[in-house]
Amino acid sequence: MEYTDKVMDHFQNPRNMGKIDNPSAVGEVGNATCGDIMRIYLDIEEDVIKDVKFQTYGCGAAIATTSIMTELVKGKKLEDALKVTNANVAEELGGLPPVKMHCSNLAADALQAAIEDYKNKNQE
Amino acid sequence: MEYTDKVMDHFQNPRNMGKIDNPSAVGEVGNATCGDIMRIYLDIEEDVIKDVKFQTYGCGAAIATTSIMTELVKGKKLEDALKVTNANVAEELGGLPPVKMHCSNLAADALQAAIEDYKNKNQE
Amino acid sequence: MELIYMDHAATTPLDQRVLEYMLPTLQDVYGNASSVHRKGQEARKLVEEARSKIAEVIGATPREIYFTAGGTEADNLAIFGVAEALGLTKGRHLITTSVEHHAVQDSFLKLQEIGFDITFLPSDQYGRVNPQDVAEAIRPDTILVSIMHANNEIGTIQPIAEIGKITREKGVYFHVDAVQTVGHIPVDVQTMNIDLLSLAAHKFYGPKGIGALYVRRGVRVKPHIYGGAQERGLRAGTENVPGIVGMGKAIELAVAEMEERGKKEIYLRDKLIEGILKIPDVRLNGHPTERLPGNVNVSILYIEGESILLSLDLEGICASSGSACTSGSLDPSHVLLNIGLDHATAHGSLRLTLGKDNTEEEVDRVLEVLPTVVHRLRVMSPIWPENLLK
Amino acid sequence: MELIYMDHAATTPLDQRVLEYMLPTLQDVYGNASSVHRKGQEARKLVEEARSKIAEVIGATPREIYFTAGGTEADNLAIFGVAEALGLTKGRHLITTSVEHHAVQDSFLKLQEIGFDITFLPSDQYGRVNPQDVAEAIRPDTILVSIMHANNEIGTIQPIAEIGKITREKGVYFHVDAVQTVGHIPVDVQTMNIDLLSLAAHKFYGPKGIGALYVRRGVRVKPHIYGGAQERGLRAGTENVPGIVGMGKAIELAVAEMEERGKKEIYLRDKLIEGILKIPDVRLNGHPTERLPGNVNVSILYIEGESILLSLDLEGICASSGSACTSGSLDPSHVLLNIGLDHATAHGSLRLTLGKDNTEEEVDRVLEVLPTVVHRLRVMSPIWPENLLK
Ligand SMILES: Cc1ncc(COP(=O)(O)O)c(C=O)c1O
Ligand SMILES: Cc1ncc(COP(=O)(O)O)c(C=O)c1O
Repeated sequence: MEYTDKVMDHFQNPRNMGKIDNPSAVGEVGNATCGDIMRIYLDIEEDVIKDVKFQTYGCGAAIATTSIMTELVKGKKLEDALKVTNANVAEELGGLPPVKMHCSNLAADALQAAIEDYKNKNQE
Repeated sequence: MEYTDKVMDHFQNPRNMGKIDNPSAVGEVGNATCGDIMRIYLDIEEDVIKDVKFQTYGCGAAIATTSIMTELVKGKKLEDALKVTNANVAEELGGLPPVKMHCSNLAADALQAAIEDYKNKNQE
Repeated sequence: MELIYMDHAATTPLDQRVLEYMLPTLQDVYGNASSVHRKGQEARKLVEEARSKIAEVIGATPREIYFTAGGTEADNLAIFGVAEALGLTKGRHLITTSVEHHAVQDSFLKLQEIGFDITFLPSDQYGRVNPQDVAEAIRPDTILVSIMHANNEIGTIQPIAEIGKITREKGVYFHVDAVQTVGHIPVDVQTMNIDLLSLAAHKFYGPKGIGALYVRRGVRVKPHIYGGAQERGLRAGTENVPGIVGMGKAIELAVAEMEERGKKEIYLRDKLIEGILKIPDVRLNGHPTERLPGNVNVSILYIEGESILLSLDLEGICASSGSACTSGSLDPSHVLLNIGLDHATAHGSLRLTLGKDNTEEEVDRVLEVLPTVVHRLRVMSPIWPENLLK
Repeated sequence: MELIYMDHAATTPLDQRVLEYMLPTLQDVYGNASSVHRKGQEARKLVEEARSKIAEVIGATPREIYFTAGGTEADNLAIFGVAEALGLTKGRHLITTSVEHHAVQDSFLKLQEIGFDITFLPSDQYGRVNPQDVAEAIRPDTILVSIMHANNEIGTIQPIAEIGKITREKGVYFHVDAVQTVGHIPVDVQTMNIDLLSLAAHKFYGPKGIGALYVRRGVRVKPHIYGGAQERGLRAGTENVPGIVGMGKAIELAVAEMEERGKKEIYLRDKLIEGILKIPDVRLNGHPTERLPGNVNVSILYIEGESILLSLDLEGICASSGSACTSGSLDPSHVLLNIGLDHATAHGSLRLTLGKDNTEEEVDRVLEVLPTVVHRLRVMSPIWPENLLK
């Protein structure tokens, strides 16, 4: 795979990898059939992402995109986090091979799912 | 072309090439469309081929087979000449590429045509 | 860091003795092998020598060997060539398996698309086809049975001689994709009753971009590439003289050294398998004994193949996987799915294929590195049992 | 005796600078370019560099270049590929000329056999096609026009840019077999409005066994060889890395040195032609000015081509002929017949094709040897006027 150095860096040294005990919210997307599963744990205080962790099953791009996505949203307000992620995870990584572009979508979806989970819980 | 040394020798140094003035008989086969024309001149005395000459238009194999054929029949009785030629001109040359086997047939045909011509003339 | 190459099923390094043998054809012997003049004839001579060597090795005669641009083209020529030669007269039914290489499988899918009737025989859990199934599938309108000698992914060797007996008895052409076996294990078109056989040089330390199809004398095949009269009209195009000459040399060396290479590879293979299976939740894919000397294929649960490859690559270890992420399609290897693996297990496959120059030290190093890599990725994985959400 | 090679249209020697550039791919860079690991990726990088070089030279983008095993396969892919992509929808009529290379001609004959409607346009006495004829032949169901850039036998250059204007206006795909021109005279798919273009490396001092097809973005083509996902699904088979890499280097050198090589070749060509035409009963075949820099083709009456070649070969001169004896079929070159030569005149054709390393001394030597050879064969020939039976 023609991955950029940045992708390989995040693959080798994923940021925020792991889980949060008693998280504010959890989001998970994908399934093993399609080959990628991403799970995002969020620790949210006053609509700000205090902490974020991820676990990913998937290829190098899947792991790197989840990693960089957590970096991009950590410390952000929820509304800003949603904007960031929809935008340019791939760009931040210095590009992704065309066949891997779906990975950055998936990372965004995982974050959205987690925030969705948070909103659902808070409505209750 | 994968010609044997013998073929190349006869191509380079054709034996009995040329014409006989006032020949006993002449035979010619082939045409320019098919790419080979062989002409045989015979000088015959008492049914023996005293001299033979040829002219050939055609590929290396055509020239070599006519040349060796003249060598094989020179000095032979007509009936023996007919036998020789039908047999193994190609063999004498150490073989011919498969696509060139028709050349040896043609050389035989040319001799036959010449002998035919002789017989026709002598019947008159 | 020393590089450890264990992807010989993908391609092998060019043997330096082969390169040396090819060099004149990359320099002074540059003629077109179809030219009348001496530059053409000196090339022709080397081409025919190579043809003879290849023929000898597989039990054929030189006139039965046709050069192609590789294994894929040889497979295409065999399958489309027979379909076209017999499709309008003898019949339109062809038989193959569900575990063939894409070069065979996709050719059959194409034939199916244009109206041929294709039977894809199932295999057992090891990837082996039952000769009895072949016998039962043959119909009066069957024109070809195509079954690979050994599988490129899982290494399983098919009972070719048994199948050849059946096809010969029933009078049906038998094509064998032997791309993974020629030069590695014995192949004999006579004793195995093979009618068409595909070869690719770069799988036995020969050059890339050259292959061959054996076509038994009298077997009817139409060309797949049209043009000049090369290869006696069956495959047009200026001869790849260096490729052909290199292929001849490579097959000669491979056969001369086959026994020795095979013994070493089997020893290393078995050591590798044994070591890898000590990692928890790992399964061996392919047949335990009827497998290529150099082939190791395992599924490592809870993690995905490409991420394993990247991790190994960072440690200098070159391997491959049947994961969708490396298959060029959206699905994981059809071979792994067709021997009964679910998608996740197929995605987690790892193939290590040994070659003549691998060493025991390299095997030891892989056995040292792999468990760490696997553990690291599992810790990251949301489907690893320890990470499952309660 | 020094060898004089004047058969560059058949194939060219591999430029030693190209060989040097290829060598790493024949040694350490042995990976399969489709492999994920570093050995694969280092090969992939070189493959993509070569693709870019080729694209740049013809005015294309890298994604429009697909590697094949040679010019013949590129031609087959273009013709069968378009026929299959559009044959069931847009139409089944295709247009070509009567002077194409066999790789094109035989592909069209095959299409004709399976029910496509092919127009073979005539040429003038020089082998040139009239663009007006192309315009008139195009119908609503026409899906492809295929016309070679320059003829491999007689060297005549077709008015490609004019034809490209017509096909573009009429919305019909335009395929150009540029095997004889790329690297020799300028080729630009943009200004010439070309949709598909065939190339072969061994005609411009690159390696044998590798070629390419340019396919304009958006042009619909189906694969001709099925299998793996290489070349973005259009051409399956393990990439011939050394071939591809050598092709890239060769095209780079050829284009950099094109002007210089061309000037020299034209000078030598014209000297050769002038000298040969001094022999009685010799005619020039092909266009007097619109011809390839290195091409000389004459018919020498009353004698046959193969015997001329053998005689020249004995003098160390390598040449070729359109005689049946060298054409691989029973008939002489269809090109020579289709420009109006009778069989005998076609049989007596001699082609001398110059390359970048030919010298004036070599030309002088050919001009010294040839008259003697011709005379010797004429004296032997029963159809030479002086030998006619009274
Ligand atoms: C079993 C099998 N068949 C066919 C092929 C195709 O060969 P190639 O890629 O050389 O065209 C391969 C290798 O890729 C193979 O392993
Ligand atoms: C005009 C033309 N087209 C196609 C080809 C075929 O190329 P190859 O023989 O490399 O397949 C050639 C050369 O042989 C050619 O001169």
